[in-house]
Amino acid sequence: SKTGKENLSEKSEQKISVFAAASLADVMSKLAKEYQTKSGVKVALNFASSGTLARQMQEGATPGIYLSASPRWMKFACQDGSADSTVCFPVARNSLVAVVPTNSRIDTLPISPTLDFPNSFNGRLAIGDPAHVPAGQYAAEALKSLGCFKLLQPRFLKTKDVRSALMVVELGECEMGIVYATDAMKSKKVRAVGVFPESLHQPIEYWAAKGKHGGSTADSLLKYLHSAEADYIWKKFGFKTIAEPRKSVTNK
Amino acid sequence: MTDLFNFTASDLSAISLSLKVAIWSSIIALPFAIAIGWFLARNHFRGKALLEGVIHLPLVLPPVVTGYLLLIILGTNGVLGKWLYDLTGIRIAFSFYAALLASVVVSFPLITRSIRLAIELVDEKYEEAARTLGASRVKTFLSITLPMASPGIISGFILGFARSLGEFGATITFAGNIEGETQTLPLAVYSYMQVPGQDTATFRLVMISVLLSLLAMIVAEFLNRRAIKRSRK
Amino acid sequence: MTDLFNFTASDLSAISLSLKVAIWSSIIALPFAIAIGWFLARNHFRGKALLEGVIHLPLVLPPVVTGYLLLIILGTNGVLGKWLYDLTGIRIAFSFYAALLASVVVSFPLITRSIRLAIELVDEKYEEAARTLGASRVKTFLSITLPMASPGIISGFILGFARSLGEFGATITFAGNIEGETQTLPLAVYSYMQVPGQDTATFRLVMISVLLSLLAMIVAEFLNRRAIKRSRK
Amino acid sequence: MKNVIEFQATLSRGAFQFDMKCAFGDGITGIYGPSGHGKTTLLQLISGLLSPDSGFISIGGEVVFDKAQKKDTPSRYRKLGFVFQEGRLFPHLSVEENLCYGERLLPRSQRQIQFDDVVSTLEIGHLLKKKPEQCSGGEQQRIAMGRALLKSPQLLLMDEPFSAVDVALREQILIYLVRIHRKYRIPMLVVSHDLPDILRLTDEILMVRDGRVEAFGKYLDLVLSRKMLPRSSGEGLLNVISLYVHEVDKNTGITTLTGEQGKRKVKVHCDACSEGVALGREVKVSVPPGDIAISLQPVPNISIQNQLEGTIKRLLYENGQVVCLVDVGFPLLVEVTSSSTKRLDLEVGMNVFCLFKSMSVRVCEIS
Amino acid sequence: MKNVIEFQATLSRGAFQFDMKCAFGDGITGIYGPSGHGKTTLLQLISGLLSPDSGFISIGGEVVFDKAQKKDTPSRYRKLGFVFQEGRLFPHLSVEENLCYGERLLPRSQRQIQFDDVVSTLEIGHLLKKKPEQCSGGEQQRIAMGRALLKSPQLLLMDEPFSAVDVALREQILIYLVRIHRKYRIPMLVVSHDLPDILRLTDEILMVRDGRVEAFGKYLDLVLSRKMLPRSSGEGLLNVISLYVHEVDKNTGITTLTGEQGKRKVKVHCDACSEGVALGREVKVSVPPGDIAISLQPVPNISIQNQLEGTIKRLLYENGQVVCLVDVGFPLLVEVTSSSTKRLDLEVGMNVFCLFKSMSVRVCEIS
Ligand SMILES: Nc1ncnc2c1ncn2[C@@H]1O[C@H](COP(=O)(O)OP(=O)(O)OP(=O)(O)O)[C@@H](O)[C@H]1O
Ligand SMILES: Nc1ncnc2c1ncn2[C@@H]1O[C@H](COP(=O)(O)OP(=O)(O)OP(=O)(O)O)[C@@H](O)[C@H]1O
Ligand SMILES: [Mg+2]
Ligand SMILES: [Mg+2]
Repeated sequence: SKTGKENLSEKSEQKISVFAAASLADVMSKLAKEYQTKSGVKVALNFASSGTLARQMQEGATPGIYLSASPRWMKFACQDGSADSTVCFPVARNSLVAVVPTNSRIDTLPISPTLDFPNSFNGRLAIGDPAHVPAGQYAAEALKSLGCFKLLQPRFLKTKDVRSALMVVELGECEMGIVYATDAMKSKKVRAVGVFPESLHQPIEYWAAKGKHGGSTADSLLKYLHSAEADYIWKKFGFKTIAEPRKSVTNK
Repeated sequence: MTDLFNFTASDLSAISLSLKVAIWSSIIALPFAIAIGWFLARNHFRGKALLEGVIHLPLVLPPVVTGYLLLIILGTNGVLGKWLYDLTGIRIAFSFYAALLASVVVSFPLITRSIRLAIELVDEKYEEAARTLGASRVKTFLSITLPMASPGIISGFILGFARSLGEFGATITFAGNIEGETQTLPLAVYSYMQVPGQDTATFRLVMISVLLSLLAMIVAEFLNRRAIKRSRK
Repeated sequence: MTDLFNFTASDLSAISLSLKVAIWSSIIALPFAIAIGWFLARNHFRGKALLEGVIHLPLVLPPVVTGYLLLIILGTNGVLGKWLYDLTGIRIAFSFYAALLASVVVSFPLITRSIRLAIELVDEKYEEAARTLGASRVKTFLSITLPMASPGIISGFILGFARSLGEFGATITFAGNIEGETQTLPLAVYSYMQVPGQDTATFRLVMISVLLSLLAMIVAEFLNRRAIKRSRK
Repeated sequence: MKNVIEFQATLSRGAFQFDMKCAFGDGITGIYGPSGHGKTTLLQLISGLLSPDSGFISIGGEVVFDKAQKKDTPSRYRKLGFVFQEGRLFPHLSVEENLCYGERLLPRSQRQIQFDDVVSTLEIGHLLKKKPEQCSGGEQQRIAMGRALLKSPQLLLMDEPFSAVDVALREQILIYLVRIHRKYRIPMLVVSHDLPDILRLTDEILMVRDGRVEAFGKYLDLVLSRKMLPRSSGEGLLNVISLYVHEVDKNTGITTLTGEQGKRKVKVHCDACSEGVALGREVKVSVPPGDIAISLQPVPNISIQNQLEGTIKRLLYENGQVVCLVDVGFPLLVEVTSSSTKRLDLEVGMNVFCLFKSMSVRVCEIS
Repeated sequence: MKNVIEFQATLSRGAFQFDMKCAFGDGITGIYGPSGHGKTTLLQLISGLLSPDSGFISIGGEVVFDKAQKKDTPSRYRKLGFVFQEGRLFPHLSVEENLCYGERLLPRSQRQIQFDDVVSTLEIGHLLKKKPEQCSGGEQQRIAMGRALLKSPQLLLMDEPFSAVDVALREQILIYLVRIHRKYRIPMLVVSHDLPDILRLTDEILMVRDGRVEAFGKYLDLVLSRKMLPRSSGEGLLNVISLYVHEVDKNTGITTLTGEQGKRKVKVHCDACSEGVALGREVKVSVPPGDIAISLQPVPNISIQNQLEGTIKRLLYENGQVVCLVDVGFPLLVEVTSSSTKRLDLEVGMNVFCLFKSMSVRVCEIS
């Protein structure tokens, strides 16, 4: 069994598992593929919601890297010890946009405190559930900053994740939704009619952390995520990049 | 642990909503399931497998997809949904009725299968006898086939009920997670689970689910024993 | 639309994995379901409802919770999982076996119910006759009860198979969404659906699910017709 | 007697080939034949539970099946009662619910047969609240018969309705069936492998063999045309005679019956109908031909009281056995061995005495 | 004859109270009684398919049930064959598989009864590949009998095994059962509502009424002790006599039988066993008492060939009917009406002639 375990660790040197938020599925797949061809290390990706991933780590899963869309779950993972709080930093940024179905009468919506946002659309507003969906939390913050949160709250269609918020707009269930710019960009059935200025909410950041048992490969992949090559891919998928690894989430 | 029984208002509404959805959806699905179950049990026709495939789809597809398909069909812009909205002004999606419908659709194959199985196991000789006594097809079905298949109906009802209690994916997609209207127990559990540190609250609701399951089984066991006795050959 | 049939390697692996999981899990669950189904059908004891409640739990609980409970029990830090790992060095969670196990657990109540129902509908008089002919309990069960209940076994198998094909929540939680290892069709669909603009790819996989469902029903219909004929009184 | 059923059908059931053509009147017809030779199949075809491969069937003048016209009236419109060989009681209904099942589907005006009558004749009153599976085999059979009767059918098909019923009760049911038949003129087809049972109900016999009609007609004609001769002694033959009650002796319990007025009077002593039968009443009695002896002169000092004088009309030889048809005012079949025939030099036209014990005379029907 | 079964049990089934105590030997015992009076229940208790409320049961010296000791051996260890009233063939197995079901569970050394034998006697060879539901009622019954026989049981329980079997076949099966019994000494309990059928198998009768033993013993003893007298003529009584073949007349087909050597010789003419029976062979024949007439002197010129002289030993009066026991070298029961008794002044000790036609004599058993 001793040799067995050695084999296992040997193997784990050529293979790294990455737990990534499902909303990063396409970009991370691309990044992983590139990294794999570059380094020869096989990247096994596990996409699920940030919360599910954090719980899986808590229950003994040992990925090399944990990529969360939610600072909250990153914090949870770090406190739990399943993510290395010393090697934990944002890797990409996103922004919020207001989207409408392609055929909507709304053309553009210059989002600013002067805009009468609630009256600019009919029916419900699709946002991720602010109770647990990060995009929803940012949206709520932004709406608070705009001073129309209270007014709009009864009109929220709170969805289980930001992807669903986009979906209901795509299907015309809601005339308006607040989603990530990256998602809006990819959907052919919606138009982004306005961008929420970053000043209205906390910065929207995706965090990456090294797993509890992440080895040198994890470090190498984390580094890769900040490389120029990676930056190109991030941007291609609509994300904004972050130049330097920054502070740990736990210090935040 | 003391707050294990500290139900919040939203917990309570989730519990009652869950029960309401589960009971109603089983009741609504039952007559359709009986009709289709009988049809499948007693008729052989070309394309039967096709019909069955369609009926089993909600089982084969991930519930979220089922919910998505429902939304496409019955959403405000959906084929049927648009027509319904134009006609009556009613929007089904993201309402209590959506939760109900999602439950019905998802539990339907289970109920149908049970009933069909039980009907298949009813000896047609009794139906023949009823017919020589002057009973119409409908009368024969109601007075002979159905009572003799009653264990299957109960079994189907239980399966449907239980499945409804646990229904999550289709509901959250088609009906949304609206507290007091569509937030059933599984959706409430989900909401709790999405936030770190709410383990107690989650556990509380899971325990409620477990208790409901036990309760349903006790009732089912009681009914079933009677049905088996009654249908015994 | 041309790329509707452009399966990527990961799509193909999801399809084959799904089939593998569904077939194996139905096969694995079957003997247990038969044993428990028989036990529930032919025995009345105190606490029967309790046992039933436990069996139906995976139906009543949202699959994600089921998956989470599996993780708690069988994860590397889990009660059983730790023990197993210390003993054998095997980790179940996040492996193919986890996907299998999740499927088994989730489809188990469906299979059991069907089989139980069919066994309940087998007239005990035939078993009595077998016993006067010298057959042991086991022999009677294997040669009389089981063949006469075969439509229920097939029905259960189909339900289990279909449920496994559609299983999502427990699998993603307990087995993870790892391409080529645990990423079954529903998980692949989920991954596609998480990213906007992948409608064609999503649709492609959903169609595959639909086709699989149809295929399963064709096979089932064929088997069932034979079984019904054979068990007919 | 008009034909209630006209029947011509073929059917193949695996290796078994069914092919019959016959017409039944509005009386009672007995269907007799060995096991597995198509008796049940015939009833199933008439009732519509099976469809012929070819042919046509009409009931009461109405065509219910015609292959050529693609007509096939469902069972439930054929207005018949079917007593199944295997009972087929509804297991989930109580005995009472079983009994009333067909009756309740009838308009009240068409309910001719009384519930209480049926229940008391069949002696199933104590079972009404039970489930069929809690009843004994014979009880189930009686319930099945009651269920078919209570439907007040316009045609009654009975498949071995007495096989599990004990002799005493059978007697009672036979008499009841004849009464029902008389009262409501319900045509009946009765399958039985017990010829005496059939003959006590009717003398119209359909003999079935290998899916075909072996013989069909009046019992006596069948015997005389040698279409029906016993294959073993004791099986098969029975004299059924209509007589009138002439005198009832309360002391000895012996009833004296006479032949039809206008014809030569004969006396038959019988001891089975002492239940105070009105004088002059018509009674149907049976005497097995094997129970009758032939003597050349009257015999004194013997326990045989019936000694009817008559003339031998026919002598039928079969397997070393002889059946004599003797006219004693009515035709009487007598079985004798061929050695006796030789010994007594029996010949057609001879004057002989037919001896039979009064105990051999059984009443089958009191009108 | 040792007791194979000792039985004492009570059971209440709803309103029905079962309470019997009896012991059966290693012969064949007939169980006779009206419908719904506990015959099937008795067999079920013996077989272990029902458990008594109290009492004990032993089979072959081994206690299989004892309430006091809480012993209740399961059916499958009781080594018996059960022919159910309703057949209970396994619907999913072919006829052949049904037949072999019990046989296959036996070690080869314990398989005494030959498959081919059973199949040919029961005439079910053409059904082997069929499913039970594709067989007619009588065919199913024969298959059920075959299935129980092929288990080579050490005790055979048969519940109305002939109810759907036609007369000719029944004869054949009865003879086969006796042969099986002789050869393997399998004790048999046979329920039937047809006393002649039972009597052709055995003279050991258990009469059941209302869940109780009404009478139990040798048939003749029961009749003489008035425990079994017919309630209606034709039902019930039968003389069964063991005789030896004395002469077979090929021309007339008549066999002459004599009584036991050493005793007074009697001749009985009978015509049913012309199949070349060896001289001197023992034969069991039956004569219904109702078929016998009593005469004070021999009667010439009559078709009745058997005229046995004897002495009246007993006169039993019942409902205006008299049963005479006449010793003609063997005991012979004769039914006469009370009016004939008076007319002939019959008395115990009188010398009389018992007249019966050779056709009334039926062979039940050739050893
Ligand atoms: N499962 C049961 N539950 C309650 N009562 C029953 C049950 N089975 C039979 N009985 C009753 O017990 C009595 C005896 O039944 P059993 O079957 O022994 O009669 P049987 O003598 O075999 O009659 P048959 O000749 O009609 O078959 C009947 O009155 C019947 O109604
Ligand atoms: N469902 C069936 N499929 C194939 N053959 C059948 C089916 N039912 C009956 N048969 C065959 O048809 C023939 C006639 O059967 P039927 O039931 O009419 O006989 P029966 O005269 O009623 O006999 P019994 O007196 O034994 O009830 C038999 O040889 C039987 O094996
Ligand atoms: Mg038949
Ligand atoms: Mg019985």
